Amino acid sequence: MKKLINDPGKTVDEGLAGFAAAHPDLVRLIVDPPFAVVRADAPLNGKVGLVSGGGSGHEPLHAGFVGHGMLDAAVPGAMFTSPTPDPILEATRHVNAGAGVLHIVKNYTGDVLNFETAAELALAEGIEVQSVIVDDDVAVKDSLYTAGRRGVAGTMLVEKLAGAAAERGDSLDQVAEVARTVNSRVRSMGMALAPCTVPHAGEPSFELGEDEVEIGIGIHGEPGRERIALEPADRIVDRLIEPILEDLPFQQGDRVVLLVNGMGGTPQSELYIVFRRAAEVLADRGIVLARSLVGSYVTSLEMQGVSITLLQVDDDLLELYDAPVQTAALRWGR
Amino acid sequence: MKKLINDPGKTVDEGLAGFAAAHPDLVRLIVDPPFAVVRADAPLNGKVGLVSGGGSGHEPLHAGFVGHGMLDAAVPGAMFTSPTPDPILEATRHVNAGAGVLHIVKNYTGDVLNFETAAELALAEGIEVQSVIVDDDVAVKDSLYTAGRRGVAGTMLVEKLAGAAAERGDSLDQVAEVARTVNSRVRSMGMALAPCTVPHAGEPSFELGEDEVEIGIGIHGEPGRERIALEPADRIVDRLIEPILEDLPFQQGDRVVLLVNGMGGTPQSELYIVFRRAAEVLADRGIVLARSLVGSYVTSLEMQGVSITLLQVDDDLLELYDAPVQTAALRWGR
Amino acid sequence: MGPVTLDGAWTRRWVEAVAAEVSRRKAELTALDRAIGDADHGENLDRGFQAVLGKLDALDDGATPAAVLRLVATTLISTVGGAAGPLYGTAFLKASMAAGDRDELDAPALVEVLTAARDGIVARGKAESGDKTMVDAWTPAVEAASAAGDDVRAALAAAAAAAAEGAVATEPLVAHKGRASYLGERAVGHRDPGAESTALILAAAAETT
Amino acid sequence: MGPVTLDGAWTRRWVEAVAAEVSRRKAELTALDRAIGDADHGENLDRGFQAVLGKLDALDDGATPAAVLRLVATTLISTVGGAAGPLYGTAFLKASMAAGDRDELDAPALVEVLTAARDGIVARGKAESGDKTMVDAWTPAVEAASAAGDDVRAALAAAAAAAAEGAVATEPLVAHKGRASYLGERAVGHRDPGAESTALILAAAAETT
Ligand SMILES: Nc1ncnc2c1ncn2[C@@H]1O[C@H](COP(=O)(O)OP(=O)(O)O)[C@@H](O)[C@H]1O
Ligand SMILES: Nc1ncnc2c1ncn2[C@@H]1O[C@H](COP(=O)(O)OP(=O)(O)O)[C@@H](O)[C@H]1O
Ligand SMILES: [Mg+2]
Ligand SMILES: [Mg+2]
Ligand SMILES: [Mg+2]
Ligand SMILES: [Mg+2]
Repeated sequence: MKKLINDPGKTVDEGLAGFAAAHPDLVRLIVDPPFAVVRADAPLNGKVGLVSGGGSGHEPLHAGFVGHGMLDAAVPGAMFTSPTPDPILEATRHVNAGAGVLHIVKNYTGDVLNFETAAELALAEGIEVQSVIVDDDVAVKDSLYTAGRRGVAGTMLVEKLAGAAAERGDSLDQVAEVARTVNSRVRSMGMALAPCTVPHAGEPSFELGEDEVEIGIGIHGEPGRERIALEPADRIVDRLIEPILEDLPFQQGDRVVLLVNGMGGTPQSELYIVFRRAAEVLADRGIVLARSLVGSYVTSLEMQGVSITLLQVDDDLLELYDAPVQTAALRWGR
Repeated sequence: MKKLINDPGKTVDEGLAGFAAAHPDLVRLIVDPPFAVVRADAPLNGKVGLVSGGGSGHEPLHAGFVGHGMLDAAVPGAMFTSPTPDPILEATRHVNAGAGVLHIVKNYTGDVLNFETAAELALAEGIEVQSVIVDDDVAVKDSLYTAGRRGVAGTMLVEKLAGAAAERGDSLDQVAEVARTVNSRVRSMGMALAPCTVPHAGEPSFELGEDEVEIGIGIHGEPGRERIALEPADRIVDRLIEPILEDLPFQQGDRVVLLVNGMGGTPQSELYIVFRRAAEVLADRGIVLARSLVGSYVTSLEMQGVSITLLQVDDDLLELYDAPVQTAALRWGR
Repeated sequence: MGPVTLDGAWTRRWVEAVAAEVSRRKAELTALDRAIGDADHGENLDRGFQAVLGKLDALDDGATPAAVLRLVATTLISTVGGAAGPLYGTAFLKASMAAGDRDELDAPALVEVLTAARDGIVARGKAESGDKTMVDAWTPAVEAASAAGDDVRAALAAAAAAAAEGAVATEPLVAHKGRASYLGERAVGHRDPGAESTALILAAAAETT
Repeated sequence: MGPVTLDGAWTRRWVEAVAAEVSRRKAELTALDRAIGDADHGENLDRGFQAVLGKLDALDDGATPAAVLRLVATTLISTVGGAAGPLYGTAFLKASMAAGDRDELDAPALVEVLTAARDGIVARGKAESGDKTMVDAWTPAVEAASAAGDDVRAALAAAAAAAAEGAVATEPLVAHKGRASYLGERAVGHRDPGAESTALILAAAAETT
């Protein structure tokens, strides 16, 4: 394991300290209890507060999305481990400006349970909290026989659009409604060429043969849906996008935001090769590419791989997508 | 070699096709002769045109920096191979709006020679061209006995500030002067934990033992200054930043832009761990952190590693740094 | 071995033994989680129980079993995170509530406490028996303890043995809860890490004198 | 072997032979470049000479040596890129200019052509002998050809042998130009890829009948 770290047990803390030092205009760090990243100007009078969080190792998610037009606070847990209720509660207090707080929670047992506890504690203090669970990953069957779909790259679109709604002054109910609407219209699927290594574990989360790739990978280094022999990028894109298209389903004439997301260790040129094919498939189906986003936004440390996300949009959602955002990892319009 | 590609010989073309498809609002692709990426609204009447380029594999450099406030065109060569004069000339023609064109050239023999030829051909057509060579890499001794310092991550700062100067209406002489000033005040040094693999080569550019790192790496997978045993991140940062500080030299009271740049396969959390230490060293020296930039901007495919860049700024340069920029990879202020 | 009294001091020794065992077997638990989860279970529990160790000293010498259990609960909740943090946290919290103000636990009280812990996990995590989770170690343990009669030592031994068997018995299962459920058939052949840590916790109880 | 006439047809056969050899030894050239450069020299030249092959057909049957050399020059310039593209491009361009309108090259003309090529490379790249570049193959080749007397075949053979030796002789050197110069002492022990490709080009000339 070769990493640019000091003490494997301190990677999260030191990374956050660096993040806060690099972006004092955007965020401040709450270190007691460790850790939450809060928007520098929070709480904003009358504005609904948006809190998300989850295991670390998915950067820039979530801290990179704290700022104007997106999150008010991000609560990072240990590497790939959801945070405990204490910092979630503390972040909730910090961003509560009287208009209530929305928790955006990726659908993992740990995240759901810890946010649930924090929300109960916040309610007990008189803070109005609503929670939205994001579960966009079509790789997992959503049935009684699983923990349900995971929240993956679609989470950043939920955060972006709900953040824009909060920024324009929507009420907690309205912001939560936007978040739920986005979640209901967003679908993702990912794959990995090579695993990542969690610092404290010291060895890769899974093994892949020289010619194998993992289809339907999660973002926690957990194994995916199936392991297949390496194929050309276009063929892999087809394997990812077909289940996405079928699921909603996305149909001719639909307008979509296409997000091609790198898992952390994938060169940008490969992301654009993937984008090219995905856009081609959409064009073939008569689906309209309304907006494009390509980058490593929801990652698994240095994992090599990619995920594809489609969000079906109408004029309202597009307006929220286009609204100004000013965060460390996503910025436009100001 | 596992990559998200189709044909190893087509990675550059397909990546560019994807890039153009993702950013039609920012750029268009000139495909004959292949390839140049040109600002969608070029040529802009009366504005100096900025052209840069070089071997592919360093994305988002340069195509990701084409747009308002930065480059007017980027000319990508084959993987890690500088482009030939034809597309450079073609790009120069496309962005010439009567105010002349600036070539921003990283200091590699191939880049210098090919841009030189293109500039001569452009001059012969009556296009006024000036060239600025960027050579910010302190890992290489600048002497009669080397090809001179390489142009590395500092290049993006030259492009940003010169781009802002061009956008505000500076003349060719003035824009070139800004570029030269930035180059004279910017210094970088990088390192690698793990090499990258050029698609057509099929094997890593160099070998590193399980506990070795390469200090003073270039961005073309060429070996660096020395190979040492892996050390804690803070110690590695010290090894990179000391030669940078001594070189200019940077002194107490100086204001700087600190760029921590990932080489492509490095997780963002590690970049921020590096940033944390670099900021600490600056604070210890009484050097003022005026602006921070952290991300994978000047890369070597999926190489794991980092580079540190310092730019000494005054009010003028800071104004140029802060000026609005709207490109695929760098965006603020609009 | 002599007769055991499950008083506050015993509870504390047990918790210390758990912390020591988790520390010793951290890598093993994480390896189980690597196979069908996300490779952090040992790390998570170790972080939690080390924190518990750090707080035990602050407890009164005469603390009741419930007080010790409550300290474990709140500490796990605030330090473990992930799925195991709230689940074990709830288990110890409900156990503490079931222990009430008793100074020591006899066999029927132990069964009440174990039952409350298991019910707490089920209430939070909604897993059923056979879903390949820690519940598959807890439920056989509760049943074995109830069937063991009035000897609290025998009840502990029975619970530990049943939990160990329950953990092994998760191996052939497909998971329906937690991360392993994403794997479908690919989870078959691997032991559930949470069931194994439950077996560890109850084995430590049986061995604590 | 019979007497060779270095006419346009010969020039064309030579260029075809170079293309074939570069293709065959592409990986080897790239491996040399991997050691002290950026692992693309074989790839770069192959791209260029394949492009040349594609354009040769368009040439007149009666094309002079200069016409063939000019075609090689412009094609390499517009397809190779990197350092080798402009350097070899200039070499072939200057060679073509030196060949002038001759229908065939005798020994003195060959020496003029080789000298012009070498001088072109030096003018563009500013490398001196001993800088560990392709110049270290070209310069001995030019000298050996001049010393070989009036037999054009002997001149070619001498040039090829000297270039090959020159390439080998780059191995102990520290580089002062090109990417290898970044390496300092670490370049010692490795052959310069451009010197090796020059040896290849001249060997192909000696073998072309
Ligand atoms: N819904 C659930 N009910 C009961 N136990 C569960 C549930 N989900 C997960 N678990 C248990 O939690 C264990 C995983 O814990 P841990 O690895 O610490 O958390 P995470 O899965 O968040 O990384 C699993 O092995 C399983 O025994
Ligand atoms: N300044 C120079 N003068 C002469 N030859 C040079 C010079 N710089 C580089 N070369 C030659 O070019 C070769 C490298 O070519 P190539 O790998 O194709 O280009 P690049 O270095 O741009 O990747 C070197 O091996 C060397 O022989
Ligand atoms: Mg976890
Ligand atoms: Mg090259
Ligand atoms: Mg786990
Ligand atoms: Mg090379």
